[in-house]
Amino acid sequence: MENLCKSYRVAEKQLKVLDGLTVEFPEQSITVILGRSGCGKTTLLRVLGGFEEYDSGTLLRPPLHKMGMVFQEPRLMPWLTVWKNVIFGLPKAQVDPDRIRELINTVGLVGFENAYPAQLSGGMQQRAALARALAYDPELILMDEPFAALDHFIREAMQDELLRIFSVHKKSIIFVTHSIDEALLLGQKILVLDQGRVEQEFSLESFDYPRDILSPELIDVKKNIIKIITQRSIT
Amino acid sequence: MENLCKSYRVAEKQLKVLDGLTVEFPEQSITVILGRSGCGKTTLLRVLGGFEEYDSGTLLRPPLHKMGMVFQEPRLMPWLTVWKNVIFGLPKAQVDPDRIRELINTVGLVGFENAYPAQLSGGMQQRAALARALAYDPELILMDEPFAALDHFIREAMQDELLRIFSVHKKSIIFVTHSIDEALLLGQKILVLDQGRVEQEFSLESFDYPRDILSPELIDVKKNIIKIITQRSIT
Amino acid sequence: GEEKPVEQSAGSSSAAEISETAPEFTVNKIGVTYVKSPLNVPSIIEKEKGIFTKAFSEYGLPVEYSNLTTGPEQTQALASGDIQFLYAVGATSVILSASNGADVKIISTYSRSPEAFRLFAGKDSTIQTAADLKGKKIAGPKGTILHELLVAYLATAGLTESDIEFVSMGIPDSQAALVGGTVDCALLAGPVAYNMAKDGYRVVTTGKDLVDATIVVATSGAFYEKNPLLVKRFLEAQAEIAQYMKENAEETLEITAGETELSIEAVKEMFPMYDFSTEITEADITSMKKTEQFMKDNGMIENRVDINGLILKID
Amino acid sequence: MKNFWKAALPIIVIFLLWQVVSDMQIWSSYVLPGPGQVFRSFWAMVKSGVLLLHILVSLWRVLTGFLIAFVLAFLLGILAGVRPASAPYYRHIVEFMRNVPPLSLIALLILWFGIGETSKVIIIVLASFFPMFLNIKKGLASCDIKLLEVGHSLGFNKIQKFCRIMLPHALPDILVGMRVGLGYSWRAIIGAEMIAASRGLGYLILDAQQMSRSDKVIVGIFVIGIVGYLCDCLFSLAIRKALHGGVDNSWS
Amino acid sequence: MKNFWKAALPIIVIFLLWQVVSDMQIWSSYVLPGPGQVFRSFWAMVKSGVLLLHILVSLWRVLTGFLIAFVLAFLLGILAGVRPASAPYYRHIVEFMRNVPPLSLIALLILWFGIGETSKVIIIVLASFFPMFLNIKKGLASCDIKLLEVGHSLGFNKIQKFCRIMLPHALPDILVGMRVGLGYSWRAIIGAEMIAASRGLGYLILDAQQMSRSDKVIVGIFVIGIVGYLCDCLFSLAIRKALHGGVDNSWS
Ligand SMILES: Nc1ncnc2c1ncn2[C@@H]1O[C@H](COP(=O)(O)OP(=O)(O)OP(=O)(O)O)[C@@H](O)[C@H]1O
Ligand SMILES: Nc1ncnc2c1ncn2[C@@H]1O[C@H](COP(=O)(O)OP(=O)(O)OP(=O)(O)O)[C@@H](O)[C@H]1O
Ligand SMILES: [Mg+2]
Ligand SMILES: [Mg+2]
Repeated sequence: MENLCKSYRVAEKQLKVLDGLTVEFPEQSITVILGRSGCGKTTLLRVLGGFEEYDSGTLLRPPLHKMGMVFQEPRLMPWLTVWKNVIFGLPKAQVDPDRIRELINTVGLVGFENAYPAQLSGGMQQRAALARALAYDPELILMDEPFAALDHFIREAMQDELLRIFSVHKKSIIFVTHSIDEALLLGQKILVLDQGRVEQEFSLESFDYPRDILSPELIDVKKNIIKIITQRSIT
Repeated sequence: MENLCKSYRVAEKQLKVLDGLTVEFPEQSITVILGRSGCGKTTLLRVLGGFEEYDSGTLLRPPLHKMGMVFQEPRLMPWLTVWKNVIFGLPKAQVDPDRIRELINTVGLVGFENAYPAQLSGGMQQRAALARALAYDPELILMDEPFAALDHFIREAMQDELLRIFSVHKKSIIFVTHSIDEALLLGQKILVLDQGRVEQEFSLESFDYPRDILSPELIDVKKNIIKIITQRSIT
Repeated sequence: GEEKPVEQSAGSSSAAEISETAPEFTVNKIGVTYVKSPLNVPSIIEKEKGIFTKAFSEYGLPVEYSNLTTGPEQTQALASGDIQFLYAVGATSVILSASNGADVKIISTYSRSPEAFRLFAGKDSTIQTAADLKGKKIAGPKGTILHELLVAYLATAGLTESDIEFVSMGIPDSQAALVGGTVDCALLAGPVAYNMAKDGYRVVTTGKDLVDATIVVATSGAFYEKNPLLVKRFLEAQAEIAQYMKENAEETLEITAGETELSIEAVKEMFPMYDFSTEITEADITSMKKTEQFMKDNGMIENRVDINGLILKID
Repeated sequence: MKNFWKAALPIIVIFLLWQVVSDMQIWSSYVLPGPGQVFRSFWAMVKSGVLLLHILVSLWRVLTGFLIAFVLAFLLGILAGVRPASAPYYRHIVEFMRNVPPLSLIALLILWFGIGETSKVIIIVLASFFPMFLNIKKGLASCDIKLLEVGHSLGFNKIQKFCRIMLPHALPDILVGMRVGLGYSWRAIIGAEMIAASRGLGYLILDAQQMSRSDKVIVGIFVIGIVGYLCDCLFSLAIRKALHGGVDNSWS
Repeated sequence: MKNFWKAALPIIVIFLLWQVVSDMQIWSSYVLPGPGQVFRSFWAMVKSGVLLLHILVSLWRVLTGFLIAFVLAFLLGILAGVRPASAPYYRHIVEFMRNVPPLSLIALLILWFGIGETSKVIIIVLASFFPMFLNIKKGLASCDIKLLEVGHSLGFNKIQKFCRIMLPHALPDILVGMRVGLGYSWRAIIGAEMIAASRGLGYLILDAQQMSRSDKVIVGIFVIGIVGYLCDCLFSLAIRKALHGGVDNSWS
């Protein structure tokens, strides 16, 4: 998957959110977009997902991609139970109860299949949304800070699960986060976004999963990233 | 502030969310409630804030508390601009534009005063909600994972700001989080919640702010907490 | 103006009889219904010339007109006390309301116009006689002179209402139904009847010799009892109207044409069908009795009405 | 039980007042018949079975008109809610019709559609179409874009998006519209049965008015109000059953 | 410009059809007058000023009735939306009235309120109250609890919560209700002006029907439709100004 995109959008006064951005997302790999709050991560993802028009530039997408998206907010249908929300994207015939049950188990919602979204905690809602995207079984998954509302352990479990899915099914994943650790753990390629530009790209394909975040090489990369981000925000 | 509370709630089948909980929240200090996703942190906070009835037990609250709350979701009024959302809780006469401007500056939303919530990124919305609670200037602030959607640096800045507010104005703060680091950085008292019970209490009053999270004592505490939480979830 | 009549003590009403100069009444205005269709020339002239206004200004009472066109509405308004005189109300409506217990009294005749009420059939309908009506669908307003006309006409061929299919509708709706071809005949009156005749719709019969189409002027018994003076003045004013119409025949037609926005030819053609003399004749009483009988026979009223008792004897 | 008394209290007060006023004989029974008299003529009509006949005839008309209006409002509401671009073609005509009194069209309807059931049903359709249309349109148009984007992300086509997201989301609005519409269907029964009816509750009232039978008029008013109320209750109940709590019942 | 043509197209088609049908002389001109004749009598009424008079009289009645209905619906809607516990007291009566045709009450209204403006305005109030009431109630009752809790957390009292959260939140619903209500106010004008009116658009139509002047009837229908439409546009415009984009205009 190659693309080149460039775009800006209006708030009140013209606000350039994406400003002459040029990126390439390799297929069948995990690309992490890292950046500060409000730097345009969600916007980039929305442009990629086709939810948002872009003003200029070109966006090349390989055809025939079944694409799934996890939004920053849970966005569950309030009138459906967890179970129905999870199978929401599937045609009736394709619903495989065992698989769904397993998925719900993975995200730790066993026992809440018949609860309505309003009866879930914030983190549980986010996990249900995650299960929905995974149940849909897309080739390309766009994820917008999916683990932000999760605690340390569930987050770890989910990260493992994601890596497992990735290594078994070789899906393409574009993952947005503001956590540098998470980026280092998951990304084969890390894009550091700031002020609508890609400030720096890191390629971590050489590191195998599971990674040890405290390994000296990764700590080096982390320091590097921190430096870039702090630098930018001072100027 | 002293209280003793005990309560459970229904989901579909009876689900005991808070189960014979007994806590005491000291006044003019930062109490952190720590726990896994879905363990009942929000519920506890809502009971404390008076948003939720409790089934049994007693809840003692000192009178005359002006109480503010930051919810887990931003909950901004979609029809108001950021500025109007921030001053939402204030009587017209009490609005001090300079103070509000400073607050908006603190949460890093300068330039977005006239934007509507739908035009903000997730993190920015959460920061606006934070500014609203602070503008209201309560004596007791209840915060439900207020920094979850923020990136490393803004989060650090906000944590510093919170500590500053705390030390200057000596407010009481009850802070819910799932991040152990955050709990260690902020809490004078840490309650580890699990399955509706307080699993363990830590008193960190002896540690002065700003804390170094990598100091051996705090690493000790951290290990302790991790042990408790993992233990529980295995059983 | 929805003032209710002000109830006063017996003393003040007797005072009205004693002192002619400063009489006191149970009302502070005179409410009169204003009905211009089918072709109520006296109403039109009266309003144009302000004859009632002049008459009652002698007592300091303003005159208020109300466009209440249907009979039931008029009798209802009379009962509510908002209206003092029903100036042109069908005798059928008066009988109906009296039968149901309303306090209503006839003080004079307004008009008789049997020829203005007609039964129409389609342009090339084969209906010629009453006998031909058997089994036909006929539209018209129930419980009115037109309805009575139909029943009387049927009776000439020994038929009753059950031999036909009668559908109850207002005059404009009946017209539309006839033109649209969903009914065989329609009972029409006034300008609508005139237009239809002009357009070539066949007149099966008029009300001539069948009904007398008596329109009357009515008030309530209670009002007369407490304010006989006003009722008398009203009758005098009616005479003035008749006087004016006789003396200014040409102008009368013009005013009527102007008010109804009908062509002067149409007015000229229709005017002679109406007899506007106000005196209640023996014939009027007989015809009303006939009407009452008709309504009783057709189950429209349950209680008999004494026609003679309905008429106020004023001297 | 307490609710029952709360509900009964004002009704009892009204009846008592009515009884007192008619006992005081301020107005003759022609003008305001007392409860006793009204009940007697009600009972007479029940016994002879005419009342049931009137009710059934009107019920049938109301339901037919309501259903047709609903289908039309739904289709046009979908068009307007889902494809706002098509609005200019019909918007002005719909807005125009929305303000035209159906009563003024009776003569034209008779001319075009005769005096059969068609005209009567059209009057009812005209009366109940607009609240349903506007509410359906509003409900669909105000659908949360965030949820629609979820549908997009799951590869839904337009129809799926509509059926699975917009429709459930708009349901409370649609239901409010339908309830208002049902009420207006009942209210239109007089206008509808002005057109050459020989049966039905509207006819009953009109006929009684013409015959100066106030007692029958009042019976008719009560029966329409109560039958309409029952319809509404049944409707609410059916919906509540169908939704079994999935949607909050802010519409009830 | 393109929208203009889109809007004009169906209207032009209707007028052409009308012209053709009246040229074909299927019905004589007093049954279905052609556009030319209708326009001539329209123009005559404009020149003589009667039309303006009729419009103003009706406008005044409609606006009075609408405003009263709105105030009532708003107050009762608040009561129902904010204090559902009070519902049993009035619910049944309101629901009953919702299904009663105002036309059937004309006789009673004349009796109680006379034949003046009061009765006419009441007919209009009865016609427009219910859509407003139901929509206001629904809008208030369906207020997002999450936002209300924010109000609670800021120490708002009931009134503040209502004015600053529930009301803005319910605004789209209230506006839909008001628009439906305004439409029904205009529609009720015939019924209202059946009660002894001597002026007004409803009177114009009724009188023209009596006088067999179909051209005037059609003028009346058009004028009511257009005036109502303009009212609605002005109303929408005023609201849009007042809200300056704060709320999405799903109601327009
Ligand atoms: N619908 C919109 N209209 C106008 N401006 C918008 C809109 N959505 C986002 N923006 C602006 O675009 C900028 C980037 O927003 P975006 O949501 O992409 O940030 P983000 O990187 O996802 O931040 P976060 O980590 O807080 O979610 C912000 O300044 C925001 O104000
Ligand atoms: N309104 C509700 N009705 C029924 N059950 C509820 C409701 N709200 C929460 N619960 C249940 O209570 C439990 C605890 O929820 P709570 O929101 O307190 O969790 P939490 O600790 O805040 O989690 P998180 O970190 O994910 O926000 C969950 O199992 C949830 O399903
Ligand atoms: Mg974002
Ligand atoms: Mg929570």
